[in-house]
Amino acid sequence: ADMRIGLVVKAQGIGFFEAAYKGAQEASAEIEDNIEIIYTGPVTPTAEGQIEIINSLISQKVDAIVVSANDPDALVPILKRAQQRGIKVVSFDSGVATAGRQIHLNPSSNELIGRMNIELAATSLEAAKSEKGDIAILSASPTATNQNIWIGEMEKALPEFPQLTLVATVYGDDLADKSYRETQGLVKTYPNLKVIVAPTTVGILAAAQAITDMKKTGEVFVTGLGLPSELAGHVESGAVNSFAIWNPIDLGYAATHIAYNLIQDTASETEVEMGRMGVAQLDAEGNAAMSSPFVYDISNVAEFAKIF
Amino acid sequence: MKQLLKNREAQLALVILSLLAMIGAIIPDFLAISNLLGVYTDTSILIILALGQMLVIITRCIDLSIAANVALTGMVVATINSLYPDFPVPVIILIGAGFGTLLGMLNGWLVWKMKIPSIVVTLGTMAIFRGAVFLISKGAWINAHQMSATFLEIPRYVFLGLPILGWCSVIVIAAMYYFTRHRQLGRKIYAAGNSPTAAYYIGVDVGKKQFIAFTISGLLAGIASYLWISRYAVAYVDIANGFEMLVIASCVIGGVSIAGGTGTVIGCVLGALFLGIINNALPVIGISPFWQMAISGSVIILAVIANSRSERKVGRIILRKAVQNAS
Amino acid sequence: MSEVTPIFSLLNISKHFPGVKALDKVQLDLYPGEVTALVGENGAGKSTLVKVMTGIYQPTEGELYLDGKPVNIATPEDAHHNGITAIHQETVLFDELSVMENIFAGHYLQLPSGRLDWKQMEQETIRILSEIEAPLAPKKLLKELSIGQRHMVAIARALSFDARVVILDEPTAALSHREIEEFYAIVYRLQKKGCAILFISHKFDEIYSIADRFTVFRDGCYIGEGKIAEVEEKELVSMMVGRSIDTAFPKTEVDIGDCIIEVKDFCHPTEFDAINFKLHQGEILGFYGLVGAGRTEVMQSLFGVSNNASGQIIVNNKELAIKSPSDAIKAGIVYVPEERQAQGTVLEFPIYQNISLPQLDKLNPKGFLNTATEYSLADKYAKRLKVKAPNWNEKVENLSGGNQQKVVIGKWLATEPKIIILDEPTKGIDIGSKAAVHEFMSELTEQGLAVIMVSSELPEIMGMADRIIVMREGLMVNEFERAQFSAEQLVSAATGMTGELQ
Amino acid sequence: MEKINNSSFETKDIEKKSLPSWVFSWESFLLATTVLVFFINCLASPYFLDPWSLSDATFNFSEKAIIALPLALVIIVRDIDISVASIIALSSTAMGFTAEVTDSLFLICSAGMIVGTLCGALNGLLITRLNIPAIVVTIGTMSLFRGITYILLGDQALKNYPESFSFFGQGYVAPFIGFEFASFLVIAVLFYILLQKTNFGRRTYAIGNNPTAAYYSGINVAKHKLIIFIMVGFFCSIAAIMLTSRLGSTRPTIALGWELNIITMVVLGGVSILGGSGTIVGVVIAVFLMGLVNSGLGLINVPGIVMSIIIGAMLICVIALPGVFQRLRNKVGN
Ligand SMILES: Nc1ncnc2c1ncn2[C@@H]1O[C@H](COP(=O)(O)OP(=O)(O)OP(=O)(O)O)[C@@H](O)[C@H]1O
Ligand SMILES: Nc1ncnc2c1ncn2[C@@H]1O[C@H](COP(=O)(O)OP(=O)(O)OP(=O)(O)O)[C@@H](O)[C@H]1O
Ligand SMILES: [Mg+2]
Ligand SMILES: [Mg+2]
Repeated sequence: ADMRIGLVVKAQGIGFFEAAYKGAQEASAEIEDNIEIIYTGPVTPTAEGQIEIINSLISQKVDAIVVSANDPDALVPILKRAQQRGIKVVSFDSGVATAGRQIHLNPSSNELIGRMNIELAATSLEAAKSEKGDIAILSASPTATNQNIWIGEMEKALPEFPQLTLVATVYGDDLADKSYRETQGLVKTYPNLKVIVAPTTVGILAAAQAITDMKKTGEVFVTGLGLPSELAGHVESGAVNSFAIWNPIDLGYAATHIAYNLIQDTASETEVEMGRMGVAQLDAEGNAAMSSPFVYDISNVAEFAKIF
Repeated sequence: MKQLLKNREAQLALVILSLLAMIGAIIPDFLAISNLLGVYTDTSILIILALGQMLVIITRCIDLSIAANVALTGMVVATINSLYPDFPVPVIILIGAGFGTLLGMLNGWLVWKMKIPSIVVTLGTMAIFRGAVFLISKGAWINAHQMSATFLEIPRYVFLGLPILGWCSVIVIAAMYYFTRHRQLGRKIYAAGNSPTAAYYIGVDVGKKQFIAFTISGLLAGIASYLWISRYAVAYVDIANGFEMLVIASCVIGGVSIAGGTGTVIGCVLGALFLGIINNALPVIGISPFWQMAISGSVIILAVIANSRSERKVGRIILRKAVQNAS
Repeated sequence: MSEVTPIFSLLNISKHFPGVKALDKVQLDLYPGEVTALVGENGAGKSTLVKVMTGIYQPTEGELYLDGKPVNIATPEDAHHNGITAIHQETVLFDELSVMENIFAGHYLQLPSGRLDWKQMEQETIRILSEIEAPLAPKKLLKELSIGQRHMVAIARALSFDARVVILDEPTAALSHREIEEFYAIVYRLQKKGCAILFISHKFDEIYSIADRFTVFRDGCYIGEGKIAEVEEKELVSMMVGRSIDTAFPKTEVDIGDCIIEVKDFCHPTEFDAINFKLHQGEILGFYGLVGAGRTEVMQSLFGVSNNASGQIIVNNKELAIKSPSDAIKAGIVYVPEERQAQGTVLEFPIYQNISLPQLDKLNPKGFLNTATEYSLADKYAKRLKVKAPNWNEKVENLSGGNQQKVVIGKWLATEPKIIILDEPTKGIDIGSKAAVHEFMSELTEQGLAVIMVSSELPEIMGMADRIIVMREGLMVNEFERAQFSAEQLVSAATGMTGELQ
Repeated sequence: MEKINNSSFETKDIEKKSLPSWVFSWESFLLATTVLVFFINCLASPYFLDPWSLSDATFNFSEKAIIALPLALVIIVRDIDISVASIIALSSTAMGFTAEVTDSLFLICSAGMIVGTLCGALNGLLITRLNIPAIVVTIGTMSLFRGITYILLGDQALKNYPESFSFFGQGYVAPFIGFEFASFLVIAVLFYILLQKTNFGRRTYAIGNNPTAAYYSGINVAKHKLIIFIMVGFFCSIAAIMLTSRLGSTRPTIALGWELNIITMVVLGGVSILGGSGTIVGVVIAVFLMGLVNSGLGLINVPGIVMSIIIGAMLICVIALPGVFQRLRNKVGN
């Protein structure tokens, strides 16, 4: 049968989502039914922009919507309407509140991501040859769901790492210039700052650039979640010691499979099949986790930079 | 001394000094020369754009598309560099300056020849320029690793303690100062904005002066675009989004009257520095980032209230005793 | 006339504006070393011709000759290059620029590098200003100067050109007596240098004291020319107006009634001081003075337009605080402004909407427009004033100046005021409309209204007023009863030849 | 001279009789464009002519359109207000906090309306009392108002709205007619009456055409402008109620960047940025035109930014056209 799935991302042009789109296409090619993927997203990462797009997808009577939300709550009413019109809704990466979707696919468990970021910070601290040091978090916009959850998880994991002191959380709004300036501010304000954790691909890049420009490489390290292709240079220059990311291609791929299964009504209350990514377990609220993030450093970044 | 205090630039400079003193009282390190130079460098792009905007505002126009021009020209520059990494960077910079100028000329031409109010023109071109960035880039970002090392290095190269980026703005300030004070064309731009009728009577083509102001604003935006892209090492659709408001605010704080005809290079630079210092200092003094916007908003409002007080129309002076008092 | 050849001559010049022929095949010759006076009533087209000569307007048809050779003056710059300079009637200067720059704007002095030579300009400014005995600081901003000083800057500007043809469009209007003497000396020097001078003025004493020749325009047409020495004032006047002037003022004798408004010690920080007068029912009180004497400011303060004046305004024995025009209108005071188009009318509105504008609330108490009542109100007053228009739906911008003025007056009469202030009511309107306005003023006094008339035209004010207050530099300098009116006394009071009123 | 005047009147009359003037009016030109876009949409997407699709599309512009109406008045009196989106944010925040403590729709909405109106009043007071150009004042208050929401909310969202609150942004008053859209239509009619049929409207045009003459005619220009700015603030809060209800939550970024969209609607509707002219009918048609272009392009999944190119180009062309025609006519005339 012919099917159409709308893939709504936070904003156009972000490398991470472009890769996820690749994964979605891979899935659609693999599935026997003819699936058309409509890849779309607003230009600026706003909820209002996504709502307009979802509105038009509803009008086009797509079969499923796969969305990474700019705001977990603001999208709920419109996605509820989509569901009322018989459209399946899956959120991935950055989730929508339970009422707005059937399944949310976390790239990994949030707890794991939070902990991993702190572990990365600890590794970077070693690289800075310090016993103890301050760390700061550079987030995306204050409304980004996943960011806030991960920051919460990081704070939970922190007590296990007494050598790290969290001194500040700042917001770069996923804008390169704002993130850059915030990084400068952090470095100037906290002389003992050793690590900046940026669990956002835009933020980590801008922060690494700012550290390089301030000639602080080797003193302050940037880590967090980023794409190998974008960070390869900074790993080589030493602004970034190591960082992590899950494979966005896999993420898009898995989300598409989940959407397909929902359309086919082949997902149960407790588990859903994700093609080559195996079977995901669903918790009571419909959350699924894909796999654990993968850590990149000087030893492997060049190799993966060619892929995503 | 009294005369000096009447001068708006002197007042603003005084405000900036006391602002610095206040910040210094909390964070003494902020006043370190190296840090101040850093703040200056960080404000350089704002200064360059504000000077372009100032010329436009002097001719009674406004350029809302200035940030979109930066984004579009920046994307062109970055695309050339990423596709042809061996292409000499100075040529790329020239192309950027030229391209920005063309965009400015387009605005100016629509204002001059089509007689459309500048706010409408630039509201339209703002959307068009940004859309064009999307069309060129197909929405994709161009990241640091796609740019050549020289491309990224030039503005960062430190010369006499100040990066080239900072020097660029120094040169632009000097050039604009010379242009607005010592060139015929510059003075005619003031005349055209101060009184279009009188300017017409002395043979100044007001529309053409507006065209020239937009052209220069475009040129400066073109230069700023390269600086922006290489500084932040990334090019994407949303670059400098909303920056036009900051640019206009710098002019307004610097005493450039929206009604046209007045405003000086020094005032405008001070206005930009004022915002630059605030933006740099807030994170440093540990004021929550959530306060930044409200503080800049209040500062803008206070500045225009102060300006409006000092600018209050003197009215005509007919009485002899009033003439004597005034002089 | 054939022994000297003109430097600059204009032939068959016409200039048409939409709906107006401002100039219709006029001619003019200017001779080296001679002053030619151009005379004509308001609106005769004198200033329009000046603009044609200086490249501001392009003539609809006609030729210009410089030294006998045809020239094309397409822009003000062309005029500069051809050595033609003008002091325009409206002071066209830049408020925010310095005195020195106002003088040199458009023809800056440059160093060979193209850099402006401010030093040289400053020296030149000092030189020119001292020549005309106006010691102003070159770097002072124009907005800090008084009206008279601004005129001196305009004169200095004209002198800063190395010009062969100097055009002076009513340059003395705002000058004091002493400054006028100084001005004569300047003209004399220019004449000695061999400049051809065009002098436009409404003051015959000036014309007779400095002009050699004259040219007369009437309603945009060339009427005649000749040598000043060979013509009498009466002849000139009849050429100008095309009729004898004594019949022009239809003043009717009205019994002067009770005092309706009294103004006591009316002061303004910068514009006027110690204004005191009383006005009675049925009376026309004239305010005379030079342009810039501050009469308009007094009237505007009285009407509440600018509210930083102090003093007492007593209307019908009650002291009023007038803070805005709407207060004044409520008190029965209305003001027909001097700047008809800028302040008097909404040009884009039809006639009837202009007339109903001040009293919309009275006409439509519920807040909803009722076009029929508005239209009938407009009909009543527009008919009474004989406004010439196809109907009252016509936009005011399509009317001639005189008819626009009638609309403004009609608008105010419709509010049934007690006191009407007319500021230069006949400035720039044609003869027919002028007479209608004068007749109407008489009619108003008969109905018991009190009229204040500000006018710079001597015949008009002497013809219409019952009493004249003369103002100079923001002060009342003299007051004359109708029986005492004499042109000499009025002029000398206005220009400061007599002592001030104690 | 009188003769010339009279004859020019006659020719004008003939012109007027030969073709009714509304044929050449801005509104009919816009209407024709709108109809054209409607048909293009029908051809471009099979999903367009579907009652749900049309109905859903109205939600995308109704809130903005409600602000465009009073903003038209602001622009007619030669001012501008670019703080509108920030007023929405602040007003929405006020509602969010009220909703934390009460479930009363009346209290929640009143809180929003009071804050919105106060914001408008602040703008109006700064502009009229201190005589500062509106564009400068509202650039400042744009940051100030939104800045306050950032201070109050930080990274938090307010989402404790009662279930019934969702009606304003998601409810329907009749089949396919959303509450938002219906409100827009009603408010548009009210503004049409206000601007075209009342003393207030007449004064608005008078001020826009010649503020000095209006003042000299006894109109309290400052008070009039103040009222208009207060109206803008009030209707921003109405839009804020709808948007908040539609989103079900309040964030500091709510309605970010809307101001230029709304100004574009007004200008496209034929309201001259120089003041004095423009009608509500024009603005309403422009709203529909922009709505149609957006929904049509949305249905064929053209990215939003390409739409903005089209809207931007349309804005310039459409404003330039009358002038170009005028010049062509003059050339032919000569
Ligand atoms: N730009 C214009 N558009 C339309 N009509 C104009 C324009 N300029 C002048 N006129 C008209 O041309 C006529 C001549 O005006 P002009 O200013 O030349 O008179 P003037 O002789 O200088 O009068 P005054 O003594 O009052 O200065 C007037 O009827 C005036 O209304
Ligand atoms: N703010 C101003 N700056 C410079 N010139 C002005 C200003 N206001 C008016 N003028 C000019 O000054 C001249 C005289 O002004 P105004 O008419 O107000 O004076 P007045 O004393 O009322 O004289 P009159 O009524 O005889 O014209 C006019 O030519 C006018 O254009
Ligand atoms: Mg004249
Ligand atoms: Mg006057």
